[in-house]
Amino acid sequence: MKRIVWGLISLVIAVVAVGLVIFGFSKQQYQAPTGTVAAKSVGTIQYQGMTRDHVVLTFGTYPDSQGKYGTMLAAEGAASTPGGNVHPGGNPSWPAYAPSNQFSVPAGAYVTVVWHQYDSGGAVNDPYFAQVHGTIGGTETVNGKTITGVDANNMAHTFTVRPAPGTASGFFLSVPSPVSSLGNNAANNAGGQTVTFSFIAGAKGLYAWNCEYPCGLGIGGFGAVMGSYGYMSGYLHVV
Amino acid sequence: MSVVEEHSSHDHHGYYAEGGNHHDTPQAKHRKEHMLVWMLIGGDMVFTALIIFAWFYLKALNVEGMWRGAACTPNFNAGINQSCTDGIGNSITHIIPTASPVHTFAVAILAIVGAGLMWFAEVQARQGASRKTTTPLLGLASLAILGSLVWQIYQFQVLPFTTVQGAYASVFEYIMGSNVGHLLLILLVATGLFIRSSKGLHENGRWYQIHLSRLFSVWVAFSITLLACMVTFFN
Amino acid sequence: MSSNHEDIKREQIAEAVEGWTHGGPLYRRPAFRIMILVVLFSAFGIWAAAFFTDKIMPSILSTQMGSVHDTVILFTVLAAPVSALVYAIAAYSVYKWRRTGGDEPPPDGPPIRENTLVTSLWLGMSVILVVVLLVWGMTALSSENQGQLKPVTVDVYGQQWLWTFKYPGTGVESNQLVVPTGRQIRFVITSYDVTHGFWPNSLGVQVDANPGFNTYITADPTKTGQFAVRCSQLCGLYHAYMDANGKVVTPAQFSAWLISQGASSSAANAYALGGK
Amino acid sequence: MSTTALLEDTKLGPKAGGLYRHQNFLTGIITGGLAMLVGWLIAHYTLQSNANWGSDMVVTVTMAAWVVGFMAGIGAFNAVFRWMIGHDQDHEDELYAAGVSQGWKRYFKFCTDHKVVGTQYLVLVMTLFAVGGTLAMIIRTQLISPNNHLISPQTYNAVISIHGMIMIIATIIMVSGPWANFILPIQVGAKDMAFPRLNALSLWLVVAAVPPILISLFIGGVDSGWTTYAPLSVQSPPGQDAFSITIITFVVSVTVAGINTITTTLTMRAKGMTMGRLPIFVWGSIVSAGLGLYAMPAFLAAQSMLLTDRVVGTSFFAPAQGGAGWLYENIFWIMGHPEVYVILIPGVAAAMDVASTFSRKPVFGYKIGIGAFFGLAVLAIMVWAHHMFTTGWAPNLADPWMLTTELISIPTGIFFLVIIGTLWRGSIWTRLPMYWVYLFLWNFIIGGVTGIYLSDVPADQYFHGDMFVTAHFHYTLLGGAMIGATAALCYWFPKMSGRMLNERIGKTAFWVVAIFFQVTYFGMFWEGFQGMPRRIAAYAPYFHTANVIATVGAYGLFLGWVILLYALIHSWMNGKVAPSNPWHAKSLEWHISSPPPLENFLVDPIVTSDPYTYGEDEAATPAKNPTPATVGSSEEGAH
Repeated sequence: MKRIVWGLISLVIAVVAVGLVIFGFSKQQYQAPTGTVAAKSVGTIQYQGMTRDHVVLTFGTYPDSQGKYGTMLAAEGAASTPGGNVHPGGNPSWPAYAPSNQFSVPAGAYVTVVWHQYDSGGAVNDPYFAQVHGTIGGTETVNGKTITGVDANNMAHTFTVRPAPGTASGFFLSVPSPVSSLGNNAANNAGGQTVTFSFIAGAKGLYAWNCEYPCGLGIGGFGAVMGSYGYMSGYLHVV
Repeated sequence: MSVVEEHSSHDHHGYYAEGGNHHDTPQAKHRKEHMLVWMLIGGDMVFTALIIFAWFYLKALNVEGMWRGAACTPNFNAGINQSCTDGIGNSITHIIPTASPVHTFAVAILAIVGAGLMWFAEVQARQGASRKTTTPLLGLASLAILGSLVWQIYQFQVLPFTTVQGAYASVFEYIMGSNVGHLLLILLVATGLFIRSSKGLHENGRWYQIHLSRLFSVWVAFSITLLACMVTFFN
Repeated sequence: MSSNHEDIKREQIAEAVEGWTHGGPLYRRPAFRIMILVVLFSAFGIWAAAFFTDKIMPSILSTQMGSVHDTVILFTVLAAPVSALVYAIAAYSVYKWRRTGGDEPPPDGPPIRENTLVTSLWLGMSVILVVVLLVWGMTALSSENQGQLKPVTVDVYGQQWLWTFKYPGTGVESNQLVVPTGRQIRFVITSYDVTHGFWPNSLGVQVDANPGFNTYITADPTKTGQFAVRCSQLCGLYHAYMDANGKVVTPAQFSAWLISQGASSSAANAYALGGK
Repeated sequence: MSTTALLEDTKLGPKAGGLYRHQNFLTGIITGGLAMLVGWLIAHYTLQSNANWGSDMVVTVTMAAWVVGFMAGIGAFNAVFRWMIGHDQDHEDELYAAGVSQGWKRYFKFCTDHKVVGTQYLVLVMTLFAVGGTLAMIIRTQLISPNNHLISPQTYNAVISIHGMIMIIATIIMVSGPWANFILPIQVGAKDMAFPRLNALSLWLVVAAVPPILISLFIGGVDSGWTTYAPLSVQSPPGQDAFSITIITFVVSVTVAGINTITTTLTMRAKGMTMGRLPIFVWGSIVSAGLGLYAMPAFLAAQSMLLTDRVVGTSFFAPAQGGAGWLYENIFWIMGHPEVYVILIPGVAAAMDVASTFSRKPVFGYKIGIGAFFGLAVLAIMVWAHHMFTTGWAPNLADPWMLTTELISIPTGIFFLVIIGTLWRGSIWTRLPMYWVYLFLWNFIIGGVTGIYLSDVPADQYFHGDMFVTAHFHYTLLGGAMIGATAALCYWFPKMSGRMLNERIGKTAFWVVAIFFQVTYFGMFWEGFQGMPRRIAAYAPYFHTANVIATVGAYGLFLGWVILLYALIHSWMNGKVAPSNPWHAKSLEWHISSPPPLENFLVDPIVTSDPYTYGEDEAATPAKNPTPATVGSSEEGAH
């Protein structure tokens, strides 16, 4: 009897301990406030002799993660809380992508990205990222003007996507954005630059994206916000 | 026969009679604590050696010409955009001056004086001096060490640079911080000895705690002096 | 040391030798049986090394990777008998000298405190093995940096979390590493932010990308093929995703690739085909 | 006058112990928590405003306040303070501090009795292993599929870093904590450690060091592995500050503990216990402690420089301001390589002693074995740069580093010679501790020979930084040192607890551990050969098979350890009462009751031979005559 009681007590303690660890980690996990944002289908498109699904993905970049992205989202018809914090429990003054850091697009689709960029910027570590890589035509459109790159010494964030290790070899996408028209006075939801580009989604799988503009602190500007998951980094699910 | 020596060839009789560990003779206690102090000094020597290594290594590498904030070339080969900034975005384009050796050596000399006074107190106590002799000596030693500590902290105010200005400044201030830590430690010890001496706890040949404290204080004074010479003559 | 003690030592040596030579018929002697086990275990180890190394390690695309394969096989061949000896004695002791004592211990074993002969042999073998290893390593190391041809320089930049490769003189910058066969490749590696580990794995070389410094490594590709360039030094959030595709191609393909990346054909040919 | 016999029942005066009477683990936590709160408030309102280092300063101050507060609350500074004001503790205070007449409560106090400290260490080590093991399970679960999304990459990096560091902390103290504190003083015939208060201090410093490193998981984590290579660690989230505070605290603890072990052995041996008669475990412990004294200051230097880089902006490791990551790597490995042998040597030494007892033979080559410990210690401080073969630092020095590294195989080879020499023609008594010795042999040789691949520079250019290295050092540290420590645990468990360990459950645990250990690390070697880097949260699909094998193995391995833990707890509560010498071994600890009384020996022992007199004709060799004098039969009285 005594044995059983002690056994049960040990079991309870063990379960509680493991439970606490799991609870702690679940709290630690980044939870995007709106979950995964799926690209909206707008029909089909003919590209290089193939009919592909045409989808539109919309997101924005804000100088702080408590951005008032309500206006834009309303226009996109997405449900979210205006003024909400992109990283619950995180640092609200850090810049962030919104409304989520998880995006999903269909495999092989023709994806058009509409990116509203409201943040300021500066010089990038590697001018390579001031150029457009991997889009259709190798170009992006900024406020209606088609370009192949931006000023490496005065640029804002990038949207850089690469596949998970060892998969879908060859897929690579990196698109820079110019700084907010308000420059260093960048404010949420003002001075926006609309960056548009299209790419053909790769094979099914998980792709990681992040920003390669050093907008954090520390060595190479990659500390703080850049080293923390969820603000300037996330996943592109190709489904 | 027990594990404890009944007779010691050393002249250590009767210097320790109060409490202490519940199963130690004074001789055994002295022997152990002597070993303890030397091992602590040994560990501290490794630490000091590593500081010296860091100093000469960074000086020799002179990464991006930033040993003393000099010869800074923006966009060094890899185009690092943080080149020539002080870590908080301010550009450094000047050579920072070296720290004044006056302050550096003032700290060292005061530490030497403190350790020397402690040593003198030990000699007196060994010769059977009463508290009337040792207490003022230990009090003066504490004051000298306190002076050294205060001066070391004061030096932070008068440095011609801040931590962010190059590797030279970094190691220099790290050494100062290490000195503060060491001086604080021997200040506590010296103050304790002073209070204990004033209560007569070092009378009647019970000098061994002064002896042990002196060993460590001398090492600290030595290491401070060594580092002071290094930062002054090899900068 | 008393003469008594020396007597005991001598007796012990004699006793130990007896185990080898007078333990009854050959097949019953411990030494013989252990040697059989050693041979069996070693054979297994050597077979496993020879069989698995080529099966699971990435293919050999450079002389350096070839030397990695050779080293793995040689070291396994050397290590197998040593391990086998320990395993054989351990296994034999459990099998043959085990006593089931329950709560009471078995009778004491022979008080063999030391055996100069065995110890010397053991030490001697260790030293010989070390010398072999050292000579092997030094030879490989010294031959590593001798290229006969004018090397192709590739500038490698690590950053969180992407590799970029520049082919100086051609203006090409890519996130793909393409190198030609038949030329020594000299990588000049640095980092924009933190320390990364540059590891083109089928080339069998590896060196860190350090911010503020250039590091150098050379490889001699011998065979065309694909490989992965990985980051071997934890570099933060997306360290796992810091992969790049690598390709060894023929010089002509290399030149064509450079041109497709925007290099002028004269620059590409000069760079790719180079002079001797 | 054997007053010591009655020590446990001594009635102390109502004021004995002074402040100690009101201090225990709980007051430590309360005081530490309050200090933390105060530290946080002050730092938050005065330092937070610094835009660059504010949050780092706040974390540093808060965590340091916790350590100081906890230590003050548990009573670590009482004696120091009383020394300073010249009001020393008297004999009764000392007895109170040693836990006289406090029953189980002494285990939650700043208790100076070495046996209490040893037991506390054992529980602490097991707790740390449980935490580290759970983290390992999280890592392996994340790696069960190529692109698992169980935890974010940031959390993954934090988990691998904390798993690594917790395990390093736990393995450094796993032998020198429980066994060098509990068993070593008895083996040399001492009544306690040389510095009982420092002994308690070393324990509680580790306890104080643990919360910061766990808290670091929840304030952004550490994203640079247990090595916290700069400059990545300079830009890490604030978890790194808590991590550094943990290390700095731990360094003090290990230094103090090492000094204590060495001093005890050198100054407190019983009459007749010459250095040549010490059990080999004692030799291993003091060599390891001495090596720790050399290594730990380097850890302090590395982590304090890192901390100043983070909180006041110095530039030891920031290249743009004149620093160099290579500086960190050098200082770190000046600590890091000796530290590996700090972990390994006592584990090996314990395995040698266990092998001797259960082969019923003396340790073979006692002297050359000790020589190997010293040889290893000396070589350990000359090989640090082999961790830096591929960093690009000083490539011209590769040859000498390769030489010293490969020389290490000579002393390591002697370890095997000693153990198999001890087994040779022995009477192998297959009790549980001996099982672990065999597993030690099996694992450690795999760990040893795989190290040789890594010592070869050209081969290291392939294997460095990949899972091969991970598998290699798990084979040596977990498979070698920790299995040796487990042998020691099963061997000395009856002495510590006064209960016999349930061998049936213990052997079940053994087989599960032994088999799944091979499965786990076979999987990792496979990954390594294939070229999978360490510390990655996602991997290419062709590593999948090997990873599944490793993960399944890891679950089984974890289960095995849980079974062993169950055996320990079960036996500690319900086990058969242990006799004083269940293994019929000959070293001094087996001559006193299980568990030993306070101050160990009722009568001071006189030692007339080493503890390895198995099978020797005791009458014919008077020099080795009988085993250490049994307690109570000595003709000499206590002092």
